[in-house]
Amino acid sequence: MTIKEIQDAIVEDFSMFDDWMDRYAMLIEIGKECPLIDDKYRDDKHLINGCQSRVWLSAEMKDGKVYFAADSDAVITKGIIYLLIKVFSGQTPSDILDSDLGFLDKIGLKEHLSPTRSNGLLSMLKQMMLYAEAFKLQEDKK
Amino acid sequence: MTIKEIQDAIVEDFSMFDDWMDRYAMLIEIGKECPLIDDKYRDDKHLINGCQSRVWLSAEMKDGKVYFAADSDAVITKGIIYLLIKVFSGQTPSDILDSDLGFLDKIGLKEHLSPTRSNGLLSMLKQMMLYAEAFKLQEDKK
Amino acid sequence: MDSTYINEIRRQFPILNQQVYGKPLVYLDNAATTQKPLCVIDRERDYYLHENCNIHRGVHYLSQMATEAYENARRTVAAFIHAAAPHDIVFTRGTTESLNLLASSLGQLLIEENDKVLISAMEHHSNLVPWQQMLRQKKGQLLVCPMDDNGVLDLQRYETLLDEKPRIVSIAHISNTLGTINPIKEMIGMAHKHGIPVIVDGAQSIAHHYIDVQSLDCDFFVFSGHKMYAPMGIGGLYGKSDWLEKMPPYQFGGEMVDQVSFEATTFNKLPFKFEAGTPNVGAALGLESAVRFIESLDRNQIEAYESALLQRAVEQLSEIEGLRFIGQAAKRSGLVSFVIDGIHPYDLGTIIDKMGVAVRTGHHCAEPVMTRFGIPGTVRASFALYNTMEEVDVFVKAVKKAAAMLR
Amino acid sequence: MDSTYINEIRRQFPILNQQVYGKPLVYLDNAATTQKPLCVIDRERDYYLHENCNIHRGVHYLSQMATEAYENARRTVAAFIHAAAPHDIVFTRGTTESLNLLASSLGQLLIEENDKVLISAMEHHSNLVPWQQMLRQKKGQLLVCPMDDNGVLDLQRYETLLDEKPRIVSIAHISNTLGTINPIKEMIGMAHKHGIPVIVDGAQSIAHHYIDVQSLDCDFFVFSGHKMYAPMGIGGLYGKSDWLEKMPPYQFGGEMVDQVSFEATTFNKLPFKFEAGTPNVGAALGLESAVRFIESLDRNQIEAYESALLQRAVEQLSEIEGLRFIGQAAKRSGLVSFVIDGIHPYDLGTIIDKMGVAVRTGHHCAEPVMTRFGIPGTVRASFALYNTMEEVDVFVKAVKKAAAMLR
Ligand SMILES: Cc1ncc(COP(=O)(O)O)c(C=O)c1O
Ligand SMILES: Cc1ncc(COP(=O)(O)O)c(C=O)c1O
Repeated sequence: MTIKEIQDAIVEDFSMFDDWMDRYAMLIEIGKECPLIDDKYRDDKHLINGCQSRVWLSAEMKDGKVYFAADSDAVITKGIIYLLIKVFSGQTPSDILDSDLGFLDKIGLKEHLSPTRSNGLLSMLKQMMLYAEAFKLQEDKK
Repeated sequence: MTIKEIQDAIVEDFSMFDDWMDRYAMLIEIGKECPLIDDKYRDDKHLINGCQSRVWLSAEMKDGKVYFAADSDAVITKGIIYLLIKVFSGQTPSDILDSDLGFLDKIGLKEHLSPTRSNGLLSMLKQMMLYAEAFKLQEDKK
Repeated sequence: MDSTYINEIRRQFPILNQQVYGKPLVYLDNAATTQKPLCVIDRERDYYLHENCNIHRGVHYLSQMATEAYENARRTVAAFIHAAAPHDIVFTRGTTESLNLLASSLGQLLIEENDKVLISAMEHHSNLVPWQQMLRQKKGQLLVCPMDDNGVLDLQRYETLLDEKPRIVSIAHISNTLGTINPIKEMIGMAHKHGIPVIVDGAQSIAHHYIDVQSLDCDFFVFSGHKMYAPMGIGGLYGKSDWLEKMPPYQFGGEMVDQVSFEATTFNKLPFKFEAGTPNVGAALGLESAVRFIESLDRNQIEAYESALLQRAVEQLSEIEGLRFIGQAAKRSGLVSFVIDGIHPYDLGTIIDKMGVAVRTGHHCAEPVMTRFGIPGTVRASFALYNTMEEVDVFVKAVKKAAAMLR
Repeated sequence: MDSTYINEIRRQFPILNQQVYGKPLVYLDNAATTQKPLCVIDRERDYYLHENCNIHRGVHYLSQMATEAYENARRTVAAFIHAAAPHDIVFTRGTTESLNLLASSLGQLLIEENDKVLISAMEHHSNLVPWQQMLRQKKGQLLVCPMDDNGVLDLQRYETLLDEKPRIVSIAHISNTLGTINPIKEMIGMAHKHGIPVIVDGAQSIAHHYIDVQSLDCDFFVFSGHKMYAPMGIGGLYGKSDWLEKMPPYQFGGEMVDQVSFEATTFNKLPFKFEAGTPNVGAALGLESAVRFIESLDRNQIEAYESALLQRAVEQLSEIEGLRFIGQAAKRSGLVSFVIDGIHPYDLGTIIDKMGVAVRTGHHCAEPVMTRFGIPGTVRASFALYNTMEEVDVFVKAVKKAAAMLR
């Protein structure tokens, strides 16, 4: 699936719920159930300090595609991380760099990516883009 | 004349004029015409720095009475100094310390004695009172 | 206390009468900043509509009037905390600036190499980092008075730490994280026996408790206007004049100088020596108005009422399974901090925000307290005189609902 | 410029529409502080009525909104002076604080023993005393670029002083006493050839002239909100990020830290590193509103109009016998300073105040300028966009009348 298709699917999943409570309940479920990162990555090297919640992120390149893993100590943050990983993991660096994050707005979660929220999510997203860019440069060199 | 009597006379002089222009004109005349202090006192030792205008003050005690001399580089300040000297010079330390400065209010000049005016007048007045107090202590000791 | 009285007060705070996400706002973030009554908001507005002017040294009417208004505000604040004289009050931007001023200026006066400063384990960063950084430069040492698991300072350790001869003691009156009311009068007395001056960080006490700096006998008392119903951008530093006289100025320029040449500068007298640059006259008048607002109330009753709010919150929260209070001193004030097993404070804060309840989550600028209790942060609800018992109920209900969702 | 346009602008400043001593107020003390338009006054009020909250790190709605509003204000100010990025703008209390921050922080970074700092002979105390005191501690030396009798800096001497390798140059864009517009772009270029960073004190220029810090290529630019139609208590420090990154923090506590323990502290990124304590959000929003107000005007026309006001004042004052202008640079802006033979500025200011005319008298916090010209002070009339030609006439008439009384 393309990034766009995955995003559309997420928006559709969430659109089943009218009110925020149900949407957050779903996010929390997602956040709780997904072991997202190997314990060996939960270290200072992979830590993004968001002051309110902490985020760990790792990335690797396989067959021209980027695979992210990430985690957080806060479950809402973790739920959003899961959505982002779902969207970006297994995509090419170029597709990641060209993508649009409008879907978070559509499901009412955009505020969590505000630079003022200090939950580490925005820094994580920036870091993901940096990885994609670095991998792209590597590719181009070959 | 007592301090009170002198003050009343000043108030009467000023009450001839209805508007501030004439009162200030009179004050300026007074300020201009009175050489108030001997040049030898116009030195740093006798200087009260008022930031906007400078004031020099000297005091001596003769026959139980205090004689002040003072001066300023600004003529309005000098005019007010003249009034104060007229009121206080030649009075006993106790009378000076007990006196009331309401007459300045009555002639519309009270604002010049505001601590915020930084023309040196208030500091001068405080200094005059300190002199009076010091002289009084001297007297009492005898 | 009569709820009509509280509702009357509440009406003076228009911001409280609004909805967020379609729910009535329940504002329980008062330790971060309080809301402002109309009289304060209007005082600042009136100043700009009719009186605004740069002050000191201006001979014209507006400048004279504004100068007098500003100096009157100083007198009002001085009287409010029972300072010996108006010039013992220096207007600053707030607690943080006051403490930085002290770390720099009192630091220059008192701290030599290897000297020590004593603070407590529950200080706000603003009463920790300035000392730490100053001491680093001077190769000195920061002493920290520990606390027990309830968030109560260990006065025996305090005594032994005083024996190490710190040159300055700086202690919060009330902890912004734990709510602990420290026994500062006693602590000041103990320090004075060793001849050590004491700074009291009154950021969390001034809006809620009667302050008499002379009876406390503290050497310095610092506070922020915005935490006592006044506008942002203004606060105070009270100091005994003996100290203030001896201390070197902190910032330079403007009214704080006496005479200036390229070779040398002499400084103005108190309090101007410490007020560099154009003062924030509008905010100082707002602060004066906030003081008058507080003084217009029955302060004993308000204190009792605020304590009842806290009491109710504590009681109701206690029912929640897995909830642990952070800070359980017998003498507490103004706020309650807690964590719930298995629930991250950020998540809890995010969910109850959606229910209209504004609390603070995180380390509350007191990371060492979090380290001490081994937690990433707390949920903190803090109260002011306009909060109602019903709001406490809404808050607790919201916490319960959120906990259910998150567990 | 059309006087209807000016009157329309003027109507937005309610304070101007008042009487003092029964005479219409003629406010010509704008270099000390400008008045505020309604939009600015109301912005701050609205903030307290609907949005007030402590910012950063709060997850709840009000805190999020206030944080965004504050950071938007930063963006607006950055765009206004053409900063490369919003984080190049640090909010301070004003020019004096910005300069103290620089003297301390840049001083720590750059000044070693015996090092030098170069300023000019026409600096405000706020751009003199902080450097002087910092250099005293570091046993360094203050270099002063002299000016001629017209109040024009001597660029040849400037060049030779640069050869003495000062580590920092700090220069007023426009003198608050003489009105001289200094050729800062040229001076910055000259300093940069020697690899020396340049600070521009823009207190007197920002309200009146188009500022592009990138085209000027200054390393720092400092200013006060209250001199550009914004509230008191807010101002700015622009710095190239390269410098700001390297500089140590100035004050400690609050949002400026990253992680804190009793042993050590790491600091937050730009611009927060330099913003200790609760920021003055309300005033920052007022500043943003003032920027929008200025941007809403036809700035070229306003500049021309303000220059015409000055021109008219200068022409008419020239007719007065014994009047001597202090500051007669070809490039001048915003204000006129003068003395009259045999008349003390204090007396003149006092008398024309009674006629409703507000000017400033004294040394204008630039005593060395007074020393240079051998005078106790000047009378200074300074203009803003809401002043009218008629006000200039009233002012000059008042001066003539007062001079007649005083002579
Ligand atoms: C105990 C304490 N000290 C200092 C501060 C810092 O106050 P401000 O941010 O107003 O400077 C606070 C505010 O959070 C506080 O609660
Ligand atoms: C050139 C100049 N620099 C600095 C200042 C100080 O500004 P503030 O008092 O707003 O800090 C002023 C204001 O008088 C000024 O005109």
